[in-house]
Amino acid sequence: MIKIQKEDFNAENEIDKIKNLYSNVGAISSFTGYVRNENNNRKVNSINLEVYKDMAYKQFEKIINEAKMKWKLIDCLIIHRYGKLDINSKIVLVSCFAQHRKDSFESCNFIMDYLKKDAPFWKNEFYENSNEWLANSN
Amino acid sequence: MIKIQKEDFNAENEIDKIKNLYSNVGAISSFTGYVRNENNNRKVNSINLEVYKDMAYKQFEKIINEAKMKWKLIDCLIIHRYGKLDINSKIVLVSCFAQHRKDSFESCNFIMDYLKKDAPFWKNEFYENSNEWLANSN
Amino acid sequence: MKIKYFAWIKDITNNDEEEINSEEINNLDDLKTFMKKKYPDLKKYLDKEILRFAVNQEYIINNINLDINDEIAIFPPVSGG
Amino acid sequence: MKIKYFAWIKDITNNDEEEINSEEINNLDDLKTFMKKKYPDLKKYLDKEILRFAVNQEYIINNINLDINDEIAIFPPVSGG
Repeated sequence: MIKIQKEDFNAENEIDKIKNLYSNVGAISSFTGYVRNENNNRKVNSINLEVYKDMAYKQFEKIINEAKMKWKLIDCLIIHRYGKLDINSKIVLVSCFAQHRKDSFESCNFIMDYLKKDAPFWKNEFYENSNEWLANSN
Repeated sequence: MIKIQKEDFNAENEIDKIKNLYSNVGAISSFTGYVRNENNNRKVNSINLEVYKDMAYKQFEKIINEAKMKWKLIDCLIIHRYGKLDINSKIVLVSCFAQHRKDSFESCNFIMDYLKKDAPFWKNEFYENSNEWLANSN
Repeated sequence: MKIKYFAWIKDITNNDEEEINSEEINNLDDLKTFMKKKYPDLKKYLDKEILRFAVNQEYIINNINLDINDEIAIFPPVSGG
Repeated sequence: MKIKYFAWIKDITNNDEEEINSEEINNLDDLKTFMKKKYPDLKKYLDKEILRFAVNQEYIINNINLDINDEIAIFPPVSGG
């Protein structure tokens, strides 16, 4: 399941909806990314996250399929927000559903690696009196 | 935060309570373990999870401190249930809060490794007409 | 062909999307040459090869032929997640 | 000293906890010897060294001296998470 949306989300509800489909899931590994109050030693007020939506969907689908070939994955959830996000807001959730821990864990990390490197999102970070486009360091 | 309890929990609420304390948290890695409907090719109906509670608290505290020495961890949450748990029930949640992904990710895996190996919990698995104590394979 | 711009590229093109059709453009390298002329401020970034290109929502690194129906995106390194 | 049993050990001892005080027991090895006599069905598991011991909620692998106020736990390999 891939969602690219402006709105906030409840991770528990989103994960439950998928978990309820599979009684053979024993392991869910999740990563949640948040807007921090500082970055590169500068105080951050908010970010504006731009997305190339058509491409993001296409790339997320591709990476989920790749993960499914590498690991015994039952299902996978990616939610990525865009638009104006204040500090403490969720940016992204990746959850990988598997029978066993190792598969869920490694695939979740793999997807996050890809996402940081290739997902077509751009962060414009807003400070007290200025703003700046970021490139991902990690 | 360490909780050892019979009751179910809402991961989102538990994680939010901690996240709300820190605006510098940018990354939360979580693992949730569930009771699966089958194990070792046998249909499972439920499990009964026994715990040595005093020791579990002590050991969890120790491992969190160890993780905090190895990684830049801001906080850590472990919730481990015990008692009778039906299939699809949550068993355990480990969430690691950090500025950056790598720290949250590796410490979460480290804590789960420890937990599987040393946390004083014992699973009694219930099948159609029998039951069996398990030793952890992983 | 439809050209899409993201992040600070838009500040140079003053546009997030435009239709460009020219007989000069048969492949991606032609498009880059065309863009350098149309947007002189883009030249240094294109020359330094820090920008990324997607054709029909797929990353393209090598030169490929372009069709009039293609959607080409030009953008700086990403920063999601 | 207080001895605690977990998982299927309880099926052998018919007890999850008991107070054992004997002048024969000065250290963990003494306790193991004592337990083999008291619970013959435990002997094979103790001999095969598949059981684990905790003294005051800490894993103990080597032989250590025991005190009358110690809490000793005997249990099979764990299976949490």
